[in-house]
Amino acid sequence: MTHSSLQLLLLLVVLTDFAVLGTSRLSACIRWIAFQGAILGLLPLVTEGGLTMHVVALAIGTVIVKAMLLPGFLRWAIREAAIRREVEPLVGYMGSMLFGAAALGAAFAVANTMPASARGSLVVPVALVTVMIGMVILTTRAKAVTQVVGYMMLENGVYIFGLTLARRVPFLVEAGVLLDVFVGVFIMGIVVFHINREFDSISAANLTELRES
Amino acid sequence: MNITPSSAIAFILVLLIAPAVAGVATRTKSVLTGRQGAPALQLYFDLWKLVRRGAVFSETTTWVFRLAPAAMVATTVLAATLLPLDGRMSFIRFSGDAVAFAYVLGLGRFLLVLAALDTGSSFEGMGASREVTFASLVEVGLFLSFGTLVVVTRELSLSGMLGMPFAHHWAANAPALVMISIGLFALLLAECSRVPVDDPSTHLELTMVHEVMVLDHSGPDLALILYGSALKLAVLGALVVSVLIPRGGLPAAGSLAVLGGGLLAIGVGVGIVEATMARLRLPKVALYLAGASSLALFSLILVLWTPA
Amino acid sequence: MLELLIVVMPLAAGGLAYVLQRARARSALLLMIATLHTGAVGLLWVRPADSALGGWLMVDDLGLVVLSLVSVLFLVVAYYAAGYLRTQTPRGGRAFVSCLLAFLSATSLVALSQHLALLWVGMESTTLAVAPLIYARNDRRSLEAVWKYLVLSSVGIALALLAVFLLATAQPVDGGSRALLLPDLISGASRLDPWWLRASFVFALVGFGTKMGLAPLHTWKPDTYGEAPSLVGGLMAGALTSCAFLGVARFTQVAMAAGLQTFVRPLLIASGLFSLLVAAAFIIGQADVKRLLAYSSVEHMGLLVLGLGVGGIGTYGSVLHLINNGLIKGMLFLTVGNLVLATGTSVVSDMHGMLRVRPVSAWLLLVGLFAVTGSPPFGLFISEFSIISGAIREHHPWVAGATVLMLTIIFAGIARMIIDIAYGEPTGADDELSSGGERASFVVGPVVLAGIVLLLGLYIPAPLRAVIGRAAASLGGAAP
Amino acid sequence: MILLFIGLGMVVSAAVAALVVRGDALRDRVFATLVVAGAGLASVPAFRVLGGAGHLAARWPSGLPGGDLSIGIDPLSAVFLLAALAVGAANAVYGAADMRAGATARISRQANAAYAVLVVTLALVVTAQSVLLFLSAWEMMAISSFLLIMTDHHQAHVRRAGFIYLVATHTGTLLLFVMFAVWSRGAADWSFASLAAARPTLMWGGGPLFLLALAGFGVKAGFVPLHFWLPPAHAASPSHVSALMSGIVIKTGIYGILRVVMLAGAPPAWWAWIVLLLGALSAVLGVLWALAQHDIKRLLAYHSVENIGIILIGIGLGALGTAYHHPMLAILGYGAAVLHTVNHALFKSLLFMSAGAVYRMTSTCNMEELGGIAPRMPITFAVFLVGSIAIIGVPPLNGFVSEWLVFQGLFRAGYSSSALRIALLGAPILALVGGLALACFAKAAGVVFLGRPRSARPLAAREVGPAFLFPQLALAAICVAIGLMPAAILRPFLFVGATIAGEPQAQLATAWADVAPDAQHIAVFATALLLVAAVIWAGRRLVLHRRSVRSDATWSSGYGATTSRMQYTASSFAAPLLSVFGPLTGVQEHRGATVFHSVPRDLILDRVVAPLWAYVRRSALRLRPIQDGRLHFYLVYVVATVLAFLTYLVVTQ
Repeated sequence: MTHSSLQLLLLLVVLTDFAVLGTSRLSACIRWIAFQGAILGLLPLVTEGGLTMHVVALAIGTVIVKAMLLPGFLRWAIREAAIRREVEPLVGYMGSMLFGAAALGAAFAVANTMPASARGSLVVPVALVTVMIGMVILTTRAKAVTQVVGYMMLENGVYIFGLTLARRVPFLVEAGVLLDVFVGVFIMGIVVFHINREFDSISAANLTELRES
Repeated sequence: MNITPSSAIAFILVLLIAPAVAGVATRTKSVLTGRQGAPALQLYFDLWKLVRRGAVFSETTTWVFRLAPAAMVATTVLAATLLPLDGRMSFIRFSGDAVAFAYVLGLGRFLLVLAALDTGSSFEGMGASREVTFASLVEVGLFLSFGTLVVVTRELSLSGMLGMPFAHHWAANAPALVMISIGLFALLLAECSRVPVDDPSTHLELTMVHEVMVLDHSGPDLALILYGSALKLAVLGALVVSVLIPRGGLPAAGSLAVLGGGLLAIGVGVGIVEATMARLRLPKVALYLAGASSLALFSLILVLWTPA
Repeated sequence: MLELLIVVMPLAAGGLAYVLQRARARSALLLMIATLHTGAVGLLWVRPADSALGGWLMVDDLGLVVLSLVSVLFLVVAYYAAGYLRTQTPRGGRAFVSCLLAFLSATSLVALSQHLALLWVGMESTTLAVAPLIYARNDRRSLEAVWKYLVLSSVGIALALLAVFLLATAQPVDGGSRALLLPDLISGASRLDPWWLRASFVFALVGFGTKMGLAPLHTWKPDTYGEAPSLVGGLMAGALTSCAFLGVARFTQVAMAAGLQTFVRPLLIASGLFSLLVAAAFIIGQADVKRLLAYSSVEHMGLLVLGLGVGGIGTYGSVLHLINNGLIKGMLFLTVGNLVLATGTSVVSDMHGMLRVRPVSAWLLLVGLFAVTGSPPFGLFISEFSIISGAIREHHPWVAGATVLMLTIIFAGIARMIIDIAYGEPTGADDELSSGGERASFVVGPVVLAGIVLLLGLYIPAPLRAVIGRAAASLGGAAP
Repeated sequence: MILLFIGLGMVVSAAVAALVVRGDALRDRVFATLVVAGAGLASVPAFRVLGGAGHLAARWPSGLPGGDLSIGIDPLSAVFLLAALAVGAANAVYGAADMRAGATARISRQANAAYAVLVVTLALVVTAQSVLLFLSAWEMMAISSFLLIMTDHHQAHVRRAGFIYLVATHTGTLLLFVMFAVWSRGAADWSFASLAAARPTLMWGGGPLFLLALAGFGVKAGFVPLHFWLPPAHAASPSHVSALMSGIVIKTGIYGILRVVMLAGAPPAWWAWIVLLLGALSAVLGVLWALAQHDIKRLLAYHSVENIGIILIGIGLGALGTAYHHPMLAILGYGAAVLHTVNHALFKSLLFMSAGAVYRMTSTCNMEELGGIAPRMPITFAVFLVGSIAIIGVPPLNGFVSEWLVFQGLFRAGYSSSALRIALLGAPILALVGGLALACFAKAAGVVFLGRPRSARPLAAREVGPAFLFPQLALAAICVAIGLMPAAILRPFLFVGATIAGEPQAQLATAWADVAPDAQHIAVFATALLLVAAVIWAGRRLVLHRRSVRSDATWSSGYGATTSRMQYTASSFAAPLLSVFGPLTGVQEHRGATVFHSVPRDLILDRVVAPLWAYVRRSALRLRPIQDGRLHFYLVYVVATVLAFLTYLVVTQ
């Protein structure tokens, strides 16, 4: 049962990836990424090996950080900096969807070269897809906030991979990872906030003063 | 220093008849062009006259101007000491003395050119510039000829090349040696500023080379210069004679006779050229010298490709 | 326990510095901690290695090299900063000092951690500690710089994390070897799954390569170094990049131990050469001296991985180059910092004739020119020469040829700029500047660093030689 | 050996003294004394080695890769060391005076210090016996001479010259990196001894090695086409620096080539031919380009290119000798090369010094503005004349001796029975060079010193002080001495030649037996020349004594109102010769109704190097858009890299 539910959750993750990719409203983006964070929180519970203290703590921590704190913080940034609500893609939604599809294909292509032992599990391909779609969002969205969202998704992708190793990697490490991600996004938020104050438009595409003329 | 009676006599002979050689040249020319002309010994009289004259020096000139004529004669004399004038042995002999022969003449030229620039006159500057131009091209042909002689005789000193056994080499390499003899004669005409490179008898400064260069010298200095150039003609003539007529086999007296006769013949030859040819335009001179050098080059390649 | 102290002490001090009110006190604290840190690291050299946190923190040869480099560099920079903070107050000084100390702690953690995930945590922390330092001036340019730096290095570091996890996956599930602990990884290298290992190495190279600034992942470098205060630039180019290189080196150690040479070396050589190429292309006709230094840093990062890639004595040279490059980069940034303070700009067209305006710094800049371009008798000459001869000995003559070509172009570019800065007539604005008057605290640091680099070019003490040799051996190289 | 270190130590202390001692006069005196004394001390071991004291050596254990740093003096080092110390000391005295006359105290202090360092590094370069020490000394030499070139850095052309020099020399150094890297592959460590032992491991008979050596050291030696940095650098730097650079610094390139030949053994024949060709090429082109110059220092600089060519011909002959098993030729060739190196060091420094004296007095190097200096600076003119006669290689001075030795080699090659004989074709080329050099120095000495002043500048000229003159007179004396008694100095040079060629003592003995009498006769010849000239001069004096001697204006064919502008200029003097060689000379002529002037161009620098650099620059600028400031693109690069590496991962499965 755990295995099938794991697969189910992973599929949900992929769906959220595409949801973020497809939505045009910033708040919706953040909601989806929060949702994804929640799913990530559930993941360790359904991996083999049953419930240990370690796993539970990890799940709780993940949900708190990824599903509550960070999205909430981003909302705060949006509200405070009075950021307009559109995502402002540099590439159209259709285009980014296509990129996503390509990423999906690429992920499975790479996963197919995996050693037989790891085949069948969706973990690797889903992680890769999430990483790549995170990249797509980072590279195709104009707004700094959206790029933060993209970074979070990329981070989630990596994290999915980590969660499958929950028992190998001691808790301290996960804690460190979570903390780092949290602080990182926090600082990014601060900067986003400042950017908006300095350049009265949040579009990262305007940040091109430093260049080789 | 190895001075034998014959070499000493030959040396003195050359020093003495040098002016005559130049005289013979002018004489021949005037005869062939059907003019009265000066006697063959005219140059002796001129020298004697000049030596008794006083001198005028330009204010701009320095000691270089006064030193040059003496130095020029000295260098030419030294060049003579390197040639086996009696067909046997020179006063000073060492391997590679051919280099010294060419370069010591160069020293004399160098000082003479400086003397010309010393006067600060555009005419003499012009003459000097032309002199060095032609001279530097002459060097090439000269050394090509020396190279040929080295390869032919497998000797490194002039005495060795042109001395005793030279006759044997003639048998093997006649064509090459004939060619360099002609080449050397052509170079002689240039080096001694004769027609077709220069015309000593012209009176238009703009067309002169050597004469215009020494325009400012007077009295004894002019005498030295006139004698020096005559001596140069004789010395180079002696070189041509030695290449053309190997005298190793002859007894000393005979070889001296040949030398004297040969020198006069050279004078005649120069005269004939002056009578029959016109002076070349300056741009053409380079071609003329290139032709003379290429003769020597051909002969060198010839002997290089047919090892002795 | 010493290891733990080395990591924790600066962190605690950083916290303390944030609450200290008087600027003098903060500077004093900074200096004191830096000195203590260097002392502690010195102890590591004489005292037999033990471990802390169950082997997670342990000093090995490579780590010791990096740690000593970081410590010495930080000490000099701290001394410089003490003088610097007397005139300037970046971010009011408080956060500045705290972040500096946090940075020291994070880099020490990277250098000491034997657990790769812990190394990753340290690496990410360096990013976070440095970000506020870059943002010392609250203006658009520094804001843009810090934003680009944050996004790019976060992405990079995320990929590095992926690499760490992949490596963990490569370890066999049945116990025996502890997860992600370097000694176990190396000893049990034969039992690692090659596929995961390759994948993890690829992502590690991209991830840590971004932090190092290998082309084409270097794009944040000129902006960051150009905007950050010079001493921060010095720390980043000298210490931070070295730590990032340590990250790549750790994964290389494992890969080499697992016998993946044929897979790893071409990647390293290729990225090294490409970095050299890009650096050369952007150094020619560069208009801003700080950006020039940034590209020079790209060049040296390229040389580092190149040496790693060719192997043999090249790897030895690479480890040696790690030290030399770190020191000389610090020296150059501090020197340029003086000139920038004098002229108020880092654009060459406005800073001619510095020999008149700031003689000492200008002479130091000339020294730096020859040192950083690997001219004898400076240390970088030895290391670059080792790398080139390594390339030739390991049968990569064309790599050597390309490297030399790039080095020539780079030399021409750097020389052109530094000649323009040092020589000639000062541009109008500089004439008001007090000629000469340079405070000792601004020149002692560069002089010391230049001195060390010069010394390393003439004499390498035996213990250092031994450590470098062993480190190179652990990276699949050989001591000459 | 210890004397060497003490002497060099004294020179170093001279550098310190130049920086710290207060009081200009005192400082200069201390500086000059220390350098001269140090040079004197350091030269003692060199003399002992040339006297046959065997090889002196010392080592220093440094933890650097490649083993100890070792230093030593063998005959080859000894000769170059002596030349460096002699010329270095002479120029130190001259330079201190010159800088004091012409530069601010601060500039001259730094310049003197850098100069002393340069002398020390020169000594180290020629005595280093291990790779790292050699390269370090090599680069420090380059750097200190760079600093000296930049002495007048407020002038743009000086900065340009310094930049070109710096890049050129560093490129050479990098080539040397590669060369030593290639060489040390099979070697135990990086000491010269081990490199010599690694001889058999060289691939392709050491061909690549020799080519790299030729290229790397060639940049420093400055033969065509690697000479392009040389004329601007010499024109830009202070006179005594030009003198030392032209005299010694560029000769270290020759030293390097000879050292490689000595360590790596007999070079392949094709390499020898290449060297011979390069030598002939740079000899001819060098002197042609010199003829085209009107800046006296540039003219002298191009003559260095010419003389380097002559030296290369010597080296080529030596290499041919070893390649074709003709020991006599090998010894003669290398001996001639080394001897000409030393001779050129002597008279070229001499010429630069006297030219510098003229510059100091007239503050111009443009020959078109000079003239009429001789009456105003008689001694300077005299030494310049000595230098000129020496450099054009005519008897009775030292230049003739070394050129004669080169000709010896060419002739002897000529009548050997192998393909070697083709080398004889070098003789006429060398003769042509001699003729052109004669023309060139007739122009230099004549236009600068003689005739009437061509501008107001020479009018101010007065004879310079003893500190300027003594060094020149000393060098001039050595030139005359070598010229008049070659027998005394030829043997050690043949000894060096034999060492380089690796020929046994027996061969040296036979060679010496062959050359010694000739040397005697040259001495006789030179003396006789002077005697005859003296006699004729005396006779002339005697005659003129009793005659009336007037002085008057120069005779100008009846035209009275001549002016100094009517004189032949440098341009017009060289015009006929240059017109013979056409475009090869790279001059651009400007003919006008009232003026004829020609502008020289350096074919290599202006037609090859500069365009090449411009092209590299352009193509580099084309890459700028990569860094256009847009974060999204930067992220795309990251993605691209990941994908590229993943593809690599997949395909290498």
